[in-house]
Amino acid sequence: MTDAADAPVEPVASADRHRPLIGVVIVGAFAAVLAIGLCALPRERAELPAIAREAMTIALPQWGTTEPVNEIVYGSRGFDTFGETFLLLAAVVSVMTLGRQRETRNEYVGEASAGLAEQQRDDPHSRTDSEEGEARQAEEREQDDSSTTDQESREPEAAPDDADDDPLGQPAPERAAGMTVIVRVAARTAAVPLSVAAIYLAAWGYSPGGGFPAGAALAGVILLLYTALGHRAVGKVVRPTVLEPLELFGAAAIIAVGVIGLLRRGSLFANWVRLAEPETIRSGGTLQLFSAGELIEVGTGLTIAIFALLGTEHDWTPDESGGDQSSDGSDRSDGSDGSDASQPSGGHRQGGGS
Amino acid sequence: MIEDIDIAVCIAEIAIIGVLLVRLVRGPSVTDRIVALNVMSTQAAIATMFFAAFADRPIYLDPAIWLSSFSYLGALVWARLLERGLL
Amino acid sequence: MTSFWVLDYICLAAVVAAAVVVVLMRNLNGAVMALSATGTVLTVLFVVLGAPDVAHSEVVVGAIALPVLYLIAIGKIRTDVTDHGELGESEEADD
Amino acid sequence: MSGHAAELAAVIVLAGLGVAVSFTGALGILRMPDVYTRIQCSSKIITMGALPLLIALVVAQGPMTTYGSRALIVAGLLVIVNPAASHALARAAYKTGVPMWRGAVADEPRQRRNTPTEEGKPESQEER
Amino acid sequence: MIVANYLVAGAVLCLGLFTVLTQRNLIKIVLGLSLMESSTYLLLVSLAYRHGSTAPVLLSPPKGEGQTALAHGNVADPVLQNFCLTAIVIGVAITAVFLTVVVRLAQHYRSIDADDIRDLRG
Repeated sequence: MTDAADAPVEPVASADRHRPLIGVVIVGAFAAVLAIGLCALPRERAELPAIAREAMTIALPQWGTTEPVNEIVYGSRGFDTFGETFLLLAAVVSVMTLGRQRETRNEYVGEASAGLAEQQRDDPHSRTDSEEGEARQAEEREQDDSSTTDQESREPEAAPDDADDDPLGQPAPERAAGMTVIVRVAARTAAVPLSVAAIYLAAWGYSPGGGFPAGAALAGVILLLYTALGHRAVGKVVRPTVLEPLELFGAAAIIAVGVIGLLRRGSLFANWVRLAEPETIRSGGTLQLFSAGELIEVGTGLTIAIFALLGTEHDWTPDESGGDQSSDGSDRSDGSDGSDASQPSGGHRQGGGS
Repeated sequence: MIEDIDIAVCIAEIAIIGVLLVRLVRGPSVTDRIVALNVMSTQAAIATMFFAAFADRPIYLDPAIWLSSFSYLGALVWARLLERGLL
Repeated sequence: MTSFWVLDYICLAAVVAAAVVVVLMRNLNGAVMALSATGTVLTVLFVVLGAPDVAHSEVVVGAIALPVLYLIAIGKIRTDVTDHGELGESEEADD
Repeated sequence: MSGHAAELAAVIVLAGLGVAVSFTGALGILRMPDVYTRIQCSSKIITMGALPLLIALVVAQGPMTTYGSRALIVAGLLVIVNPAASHALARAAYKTGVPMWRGAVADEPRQRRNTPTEEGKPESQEER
Repeated sequence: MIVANYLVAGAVLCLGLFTVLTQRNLIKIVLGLSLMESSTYLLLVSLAYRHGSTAPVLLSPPKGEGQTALAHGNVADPVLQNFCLTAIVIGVAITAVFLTVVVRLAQHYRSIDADDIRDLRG
């Protein structure tokens, strides 16, 4: 344990041996031009542009909000935000399209290990699993030179719910779905105020915040729960049949807000709600509706993107040994000790990958 | 006087972030770097709060909540990656 | 007002230092963490420059979304090339 | 006036303590020899560095203001989340075999694994 | 004074560009693009700053000013901050797409070296 060679191998970028000279020349020329341009920009003593002053002055009387940035984002320049939101939607769609598998799938992550128990129950003589279990056990026995008496009861059962009973001395790849009890309790405790703060960020539209940071923070809270509790805790929410309709609902809500403004007030994203008292939740008219739509859109979109990227099983064609795509490969066989997961870099390329 | 203390604490915290960057660069393992990053974000949160007190705008306080909590979430994600392969 | 500019410049120095670390570090995990550090310092700088909305978005993106995306990508790729020894990394392991 | 002066003195003392402890903790993170001791230094920064600074903010601005409530929220979040993150990081570092410092005198899980108990099987129930 | 912010934004942009031009690792290239995005945010927010200005938010103005006074007072430029928000959202979206493409490329070619990916080379 005191040997430095025991340290885990971290992924490292390959050394660059060529092109730094050309890079320096090109970047230097670009930097010179850029510096001249940047020095000609207006400094801090310049007058505020008329459009900015206009936005500051109309925010309170016309939109009833004390937050001119939100007024610009969701009101005056609402069409811009509309385009940005749908660019995010397009990005999410492309991530999902790139990350999808050939077979039909129901969840983003963890279906292989979640189905392990069911498979054991239905088909107790499933050969691949027992063989694999034996092989894994033998490998563990080889690596662990301590006595191996009561290890056979551990392997064939499904992954445990949490890591509390996992002995600390074991090397890295761990089978439990959740982390230890300290992490789980802290995550459960912290998730509540963080969700409340995320909702506050979007609902209190008259203070800084808005739909995008709130949605991203909600996605972060979901990720926190997944990290600490495992895929079974968030499996009810993080699945395509729930998230994708929600995302489309958010997009439809944004379009509806804009089109109703066009129909009733004559311009896209005009305010068609009666203004409420400033510094209340309902102040700001359609700004709050747009913000809520963006909250749903961004929260579900980022969650879908992260979990779709996470659930991307490797698509390279199987080696001659085969069978590395059948089991829970993406969950824990790609262990972090680096020895069993290292690919030959730039080696034999095989066709038909995607 | 209070304003001077506020901005001084703010500057000191950013200087501590600079010290921690060295550990982030040198840390031989992932864990060293992530510890340095956590402490950096905590210092950034406190700097933000003291700058809010300096500028007398309470609306600057809210980013501190996210700064102080989300970096630790990143630490949990990293620990999960180290413990069980790919998340 | 001078103290304000001192704060501004020290934040800028931290941003530049973290960006240089992102460029020079060959360890990918370390580079991603340096990018996250850039986002953290930029958050403080945005608050200092009077943009709390942008600071909200930047902290959420820089502390969670980007590192997690990069982390997942690095974990998926896993081309393990043992190449320590830049920026004084290897000498640290046993002192 | 004296109340104001006392408040100012308390703020100065608390802020000085917090900044000093934060700085020494950062130096500890820089100078400590291995991961586990560095994690311990980070915990010190939270408990003795960040919390006095937040208390100083509360004292300076008053507890019933926006500042006080946000400072309490941040303090609570730090106290909840930081030990969990430290625990998870230390555990992950140990499981991936990050080496300890050469001068470390105790490695309890390893010792317990290498010295079997009287049933002849390794003791396997310890945690953290 | 604020010109230092502009120059730092330019320097970070050049660092990102240098990474994109000289590195061969695909992840490092995406990291360079993220750095360039960050420099854009810094430039936009610095452009929005005015001397001694405060945030363009009328809620709880600093002492001595009312809400309407602040609306005509010394504030940062809210329109440029809006641009910056848009840039952040688009930045995270394209980073997600880039990383997915990189993962798929690495899985297909079994390498993340940009020089090994030569199927589209003329």
